[in-house]
Amino acid sequence: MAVAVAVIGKENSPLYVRTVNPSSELKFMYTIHASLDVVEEKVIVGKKSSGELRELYLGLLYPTEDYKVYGYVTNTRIKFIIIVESSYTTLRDNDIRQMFRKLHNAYSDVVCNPFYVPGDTICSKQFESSVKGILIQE
Amino acid sequence: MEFAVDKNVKPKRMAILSIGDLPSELTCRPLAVVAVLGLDVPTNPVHTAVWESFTLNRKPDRAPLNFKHIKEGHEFPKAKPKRSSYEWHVPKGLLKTNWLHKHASEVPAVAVLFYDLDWDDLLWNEKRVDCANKLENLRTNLQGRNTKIALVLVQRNPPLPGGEDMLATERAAALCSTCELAAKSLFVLPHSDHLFGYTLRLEKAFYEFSQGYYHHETRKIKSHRDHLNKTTHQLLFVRHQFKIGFLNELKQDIITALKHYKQSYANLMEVRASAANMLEVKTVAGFINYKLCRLSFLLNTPLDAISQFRKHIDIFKSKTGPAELSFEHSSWLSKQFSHFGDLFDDAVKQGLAATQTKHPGFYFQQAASHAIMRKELCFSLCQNVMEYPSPDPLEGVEDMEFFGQRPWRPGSQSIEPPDPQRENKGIQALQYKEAYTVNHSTIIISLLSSAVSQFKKYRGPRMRRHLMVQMGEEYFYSREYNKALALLGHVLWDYRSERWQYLVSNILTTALRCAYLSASVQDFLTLGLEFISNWIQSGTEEKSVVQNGIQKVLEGNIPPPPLPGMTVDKEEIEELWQKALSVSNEPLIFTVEMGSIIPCVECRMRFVSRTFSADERVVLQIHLRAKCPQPLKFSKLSILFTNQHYNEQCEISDETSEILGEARNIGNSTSLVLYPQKTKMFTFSFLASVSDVGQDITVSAVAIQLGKETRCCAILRWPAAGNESIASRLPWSSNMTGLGDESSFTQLEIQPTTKIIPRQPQLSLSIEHQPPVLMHELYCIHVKIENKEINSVSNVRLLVDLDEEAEDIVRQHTSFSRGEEKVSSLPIPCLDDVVADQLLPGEKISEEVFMKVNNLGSRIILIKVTYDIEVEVDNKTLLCHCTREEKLEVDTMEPFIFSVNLLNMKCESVQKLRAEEPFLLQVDVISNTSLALSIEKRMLDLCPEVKTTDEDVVSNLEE
Amino acid sequence: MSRQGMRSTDPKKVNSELFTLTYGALVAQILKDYENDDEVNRQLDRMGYNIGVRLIEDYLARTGSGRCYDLRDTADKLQMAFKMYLSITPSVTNWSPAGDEFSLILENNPLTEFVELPEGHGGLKYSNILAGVLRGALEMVQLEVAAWFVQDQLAGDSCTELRVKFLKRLEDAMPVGED
Amino acid sequence: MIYNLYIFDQNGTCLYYHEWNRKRSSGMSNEEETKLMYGMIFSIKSFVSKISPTDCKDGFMNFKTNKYKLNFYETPSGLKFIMNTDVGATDVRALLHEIYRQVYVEYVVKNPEVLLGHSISSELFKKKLDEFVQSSSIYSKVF
Amino acid sequence: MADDVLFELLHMEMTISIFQPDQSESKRSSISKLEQIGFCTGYRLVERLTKDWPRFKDELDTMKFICKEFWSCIYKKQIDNLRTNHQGVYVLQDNRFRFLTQLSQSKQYIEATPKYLAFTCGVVRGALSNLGITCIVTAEVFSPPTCKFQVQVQRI
Amino acid sequence: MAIISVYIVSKAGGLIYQYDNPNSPKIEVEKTFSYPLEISLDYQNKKVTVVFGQRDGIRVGHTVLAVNGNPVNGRQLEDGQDIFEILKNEENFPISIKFGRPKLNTNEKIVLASMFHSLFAIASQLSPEHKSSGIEVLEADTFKLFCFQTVTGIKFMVVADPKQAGIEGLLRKIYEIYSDFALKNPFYSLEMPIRCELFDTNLQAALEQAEKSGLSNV
Repeated sequence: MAVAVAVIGKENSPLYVRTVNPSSELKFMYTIHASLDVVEEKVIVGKKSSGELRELYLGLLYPTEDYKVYGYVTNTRIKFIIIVESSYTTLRDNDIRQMFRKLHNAYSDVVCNPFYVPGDTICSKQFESSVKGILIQE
Repeated sequence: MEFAVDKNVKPKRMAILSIGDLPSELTCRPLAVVAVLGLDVPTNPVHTAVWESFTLNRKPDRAPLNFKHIKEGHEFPKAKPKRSSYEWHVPKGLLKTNWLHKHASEVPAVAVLFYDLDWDDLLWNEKRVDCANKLENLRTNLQGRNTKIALVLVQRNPPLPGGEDMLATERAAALCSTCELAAKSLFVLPHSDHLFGYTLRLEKAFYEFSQGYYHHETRKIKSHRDHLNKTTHQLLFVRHQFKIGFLNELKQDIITALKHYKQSYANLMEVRASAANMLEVKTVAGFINYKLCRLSFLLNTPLDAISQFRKHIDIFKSKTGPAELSFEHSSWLSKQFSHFGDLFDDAVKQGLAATQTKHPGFYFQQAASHAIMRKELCFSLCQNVMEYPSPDPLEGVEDMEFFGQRPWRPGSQSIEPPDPQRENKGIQALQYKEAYTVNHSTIIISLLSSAVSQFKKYRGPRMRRHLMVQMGEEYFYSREYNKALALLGHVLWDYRSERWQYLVSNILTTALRCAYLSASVQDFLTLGLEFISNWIQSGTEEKSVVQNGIQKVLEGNIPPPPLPGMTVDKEEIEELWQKALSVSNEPLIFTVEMGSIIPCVECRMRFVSRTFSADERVVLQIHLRAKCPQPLKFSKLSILFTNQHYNEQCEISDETSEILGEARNIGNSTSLVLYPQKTKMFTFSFLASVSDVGQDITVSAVAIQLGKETRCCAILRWPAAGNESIASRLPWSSNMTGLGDESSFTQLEIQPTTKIIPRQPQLSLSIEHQPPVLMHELYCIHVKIENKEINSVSNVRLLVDLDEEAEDIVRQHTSFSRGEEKVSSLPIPCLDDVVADQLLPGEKISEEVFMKVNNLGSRIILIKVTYDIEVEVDNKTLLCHCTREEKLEVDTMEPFIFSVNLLNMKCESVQKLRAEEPFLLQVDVISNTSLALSIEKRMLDLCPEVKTTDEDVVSNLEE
Repeated sequence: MSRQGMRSTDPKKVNSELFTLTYGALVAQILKDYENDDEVNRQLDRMGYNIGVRLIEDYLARTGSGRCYDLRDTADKLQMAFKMYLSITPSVTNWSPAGDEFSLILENNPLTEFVELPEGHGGLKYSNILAGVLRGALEMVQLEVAAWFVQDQLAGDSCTELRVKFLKRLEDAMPVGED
Repeated sequence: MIYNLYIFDQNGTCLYYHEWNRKRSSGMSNEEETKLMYGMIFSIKSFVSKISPTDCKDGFMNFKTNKYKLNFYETPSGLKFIMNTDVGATDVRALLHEIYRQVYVEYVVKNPEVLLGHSISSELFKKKLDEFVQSSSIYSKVF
Repeated sequence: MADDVLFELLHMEMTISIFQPDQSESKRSSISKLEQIGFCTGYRLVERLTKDWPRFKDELDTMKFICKEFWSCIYKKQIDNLRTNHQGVYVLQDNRFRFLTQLSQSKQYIEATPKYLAFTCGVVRGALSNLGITCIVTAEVFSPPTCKFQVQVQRI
Repeated sequence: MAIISVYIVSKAGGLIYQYDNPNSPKIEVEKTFSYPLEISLDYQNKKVTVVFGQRDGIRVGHTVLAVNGNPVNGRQLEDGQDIFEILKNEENFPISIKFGRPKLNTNEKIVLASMFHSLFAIASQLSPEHKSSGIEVLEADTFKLFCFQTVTGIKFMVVADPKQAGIEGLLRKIYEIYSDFALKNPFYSLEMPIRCELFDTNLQAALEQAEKSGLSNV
């Protein structure tokens, strides 16, 4: 399961970031932010090519020593970033896809709340709880 | 590149390697060693030439050889007596410290004696013997080595074409026999103009020899194999494979080398790593890994290199070694990464293509983060080590026999724990060194900066920024505050613009600390002002402290430490601030562009109307909204207009609580204080200058001033354009943010420009005329002007002209004239006269304007009255120029038409006339207009053929 | 993934989302215009009423059901209407002893599918349009009723309860000049 | 054969009147006529409900004279559709129900520009109604 | 599944009541209000609709999506004709626009039509804006129920 | 019973004869209620009428005939108690109320007759065809009303079961009976209510005859 989950806005501002333990939040923030470099790159490439690369799931962005960073970009240019521990080897690519799927659903529900102003940081209970499901419980 | 000889001359004694470092012999490219004897350099010019032809500009295309100039009486390292059996031999370590150096640069593969001797030398026999002796000495000197020996005769005259020279062949043979030298080891080098050509040929030959030598050497080592057993000689398995690998490198056989290094590494993995030998194993593993990766890159198989490295790291990541020295482990890891990074980078320089996600940067970054870890460990482990133990447990560290062994227990391979006493001393020593001799920050920073340059290269701007932040923080630790500030300030912008609240807050905090600790007033204020904005994630407490700090500084006092938990040397800081704030300094005044930081005060400016008339006050509202925890006091509010002239009219400063200029403040109080989360409005109103009538007035910026010009003040400046601050920018159409208290403020639309329109004229203008206009007639237009103003007006001008749109043809045929000049004046295309210098209130004048039109069709006539008037606007007289205009459209027509008929005397109309026969000429004039026309004058002029019958012709109109 | 992705998702379902979202946007807009919750509730009820008076005709035309002379009958028809238009079946309960008052309980209210009320709008009866619709529709079949929400899941209640009270029966208008 | 059609709402406002093969005019203004018609229907309804031996459901359905037949259909919402046909016409109420369902609901109720309770001016409604009526079997049939 | 009638009536009521004469707002502002409501709806709706959708190739690809899937989910039919000048102007023609079919098939009420298009203009603008295309959407009706929507992409 | 009632209306629209089939069933329901009453009542044209909440046989339009056995007069019991008062008061429950479909009294019948008289006229006035008669047949879901007007303008009306056939014949027959036994009766004066044995008896016979034959040929 994930150790950090983030939703990044169209203009690359963070809409939502959760990490398993607050102590490591800053570190993950930087990792997430930096991973946007790769996201942008991949999207540009994806647009040009067809088929596989056009899918929303970007796959592994890059591995750090202890973590794997995965990315996903919606058609509305919202980025999702999920970080898992490298040690957590049982995780299959499909599991990651599932997490993103779940996240995307939750996000679009948030957007559909008439009182949510897109671009604002997300503070929705429903969303919160579905993210909990993605993160490791400690 | 390691080609030049003298570079390779290493001191016998090993340089001390700190954990993870690599000996230079390992990192440089191994080249076969060729010892050169008998050359007298530099005294003998010929010899010098020869030597240089070998050693200078050795391009890659030349044979990979390392020439060493050996002087008379040089001792080559003695070969160890051949061990007959390994039975009782227990190796004391993995890799001897001297071995590499020995074989990389001391033990020659080929030894070449240069000797000046021509075939027809007069002293041929003597020299032959002498030469033989020299060779003999050389042989003895190389006792027990298989170094190939060669003799080169340096000759003056060029050889005759092959075989011709009987003497040469005969004497060569003789010489070989005397010197016990195989013919193929004897060479002649005529130092003619073809010297270089000969040199190349010789090199080739030497290279051949070296190949043979190293081949033989490897065989020799291989041969030991069968004497070894797994239990006692495990270490030798590693060592031997390593040696073979290295020798193969000297032999330039990289593939084989790689094979053996792999084997060596594999063997090493079988060595049981205990606390005792952990360091040694890691050190050697580091060496071999380095070689493996290096060669893989050389063979252009980068992925092998990468995976080998990963393997290497994964194996050893957890092998921390003794807890008290865990910083050693971090250091080692850090080194591993940085070495690999270097290798990778070299490979790239050699043309390897790296990608955004696979490039050296990541390894430098890791190296850095391990280095940081090392620093932290050091901090936690070594801080209470006060003095260096004696006797020095690290005694003799510089000439250890084996790599990676502890000086206080060299060669001990025993598993059972060593004497704890010495161990502790040793550890203490190492900790002491770590704590007091290592400059962690420089290590970290240099690693980070190399990572930065990599990420810059491979499109990783954000990662780069992150690294720069880390650098900044490192500078902060190493108290290089200005560098830190420079870096952080630089990156802060990008984080702001992407609105990473959390990160901005974090960076800002560090920066603020730097600013405080370095007593940099401007930075402290600028950063502080940003820090106290409610957008920044930090406690209200802290923000309040900072805000008070700002206030203090502005008043010239020393601020309190901005953030809790700052360990500061109070006196030192205070001293710094004293200096920074001392009255003697130039007053410090600087501007903060609120548009480009997270604002602690937001500003909206708007003219209440899009237009103002010249005689009314222009009203401008400034809304300020504080987002800081404490009330914010400022000393001046000023508006900057594109037309400077208004600036001083719109200024509030605290000296004059009633406001400068005519600015009236409608805001609840005149005090220049903003209260948290409250919007405060200041209203300015002023009269536009006459010159601006018809122009726009535009606010270019609004500024408030904190502090006093006399000492130190910050000017917060909001540009009128792009005022939207980063924090309030949303991808959503602004009016979507309908909810919450924010709305009222954010919904205020910014209106920085207004237009000044002329004053409404009170003077009345009425026009009387009777259409239609007849062609050629002087058409009279009565213009009545009445002054309905309360005051008298001056300089009343009347302007009569055609409408702008009128075509030229119409203009050409239209002209105007005025009043009495009716008759005299020659008409002019348009009128513009002063009709009255002054008109008293209620006074009327009426003007007659005449228009003459010479063609048909309708036209629009523009009648305009302009005048000046002095109006009283709140007890200030102001000269206004007013205009009142009317348009009238008129049609022009032919006044009359006339027709002529011929009649005979019976008044019947006829077509033909006969000569001499009288006839009547009937002229009918038909008026074309509704108006009565009076015919002033008529005449009939006939052509000479026709005369009138009766003497005076009278029109019956006359009666 | 392929362009077929879409066709798999049921258009009708989306359609309901469309409805839900449109309604949401409307409420948000009204809230922006009037700010005060009670006024918003009033507006929603008013709009509901206008929808009701038209919707009833569609209902009658499609179901062919006749007038009802008993409130229980009315309740059943309402239930049916909910099924028909919102594809939910509210339960009918809490009858008053005089049988002139009852509640419709909505377990899941499609209108509020994604809604989370903003801070400080506790007074907002988000689904109040439904009350209006009921009122309008029933008035057209000669039933004057009062309808109001007594519980709302959005406000944290366990369910959403819409209360309906029979007020009086309306008669056809007399033709002018008759009696 | 169909002569004409009246549509009243529950307040007696005549929403729509249209005639096809009407032979004779009542000789009064359209307004008076519709007033009178509504009046008649109203009284017939109460007459029927009183004189009926048992409680009636639909109540009044139609009446015949020797020349024509007046057919009456009322929706629960009090809309009254009155169609005069020839004496032999049958199932006219069914037709009226369809007019309500397919024409009125579609083109009046669902047309925001048509205010309920006011006379219907929508050309589209007129068109659709006309098409609908003329396509019915009753329209052409003559006895 | 909510019934279409409900949606139609909601749209109808929304349009009418925002246009109430007694409300002080000018015609324009009420139009823009409807447009705004549409904007929010479209913006949010498209978020859901594109969930299972591969990344769009380009603007035209996006437009096609709007004309096909997006349109049919709102209006139960696709756009009948899409034209573009390849300089960011697209014309979407619907020959039986749902909000007009029951309104009129002649010039009658023609002056009333704009308000029944405002919402949809907003919906399209919203959807596109969320898909990263900022544009102005206007609509015109010559002969109901045919209706043309013009999308004018704004290149920044 | 197929023929429910017969009306004869004079030229001027006065009811001159009326006959109700005696064995047409009474519609009455008596039921005991507990507080509060789930039926909403209203006082309409001098009767306490059910306006809403019809259930088990008690239908909207029915009136309260008796409360606990004592018959109702207007909105009061004979002892003068107001019904609405009674029903307000919980003590009076459980209470038994008899509801029923209101029977027409003579007065109402006269009103109805004249009402139809004018309807008859309006019907022809509003006719889309030339020279149309007045209403000849009026159809409701519960009955059919047949009307035959003589040249002299007297209307004979029969209210019958919708399934009942041969009413036209019956009307002629009644007309004969009328002319034979009413007109020819010296004591009978026109426009006046018909009161003579023979007429009654013959009408009786005709009705019975008609019912039989009518039903037989249904």
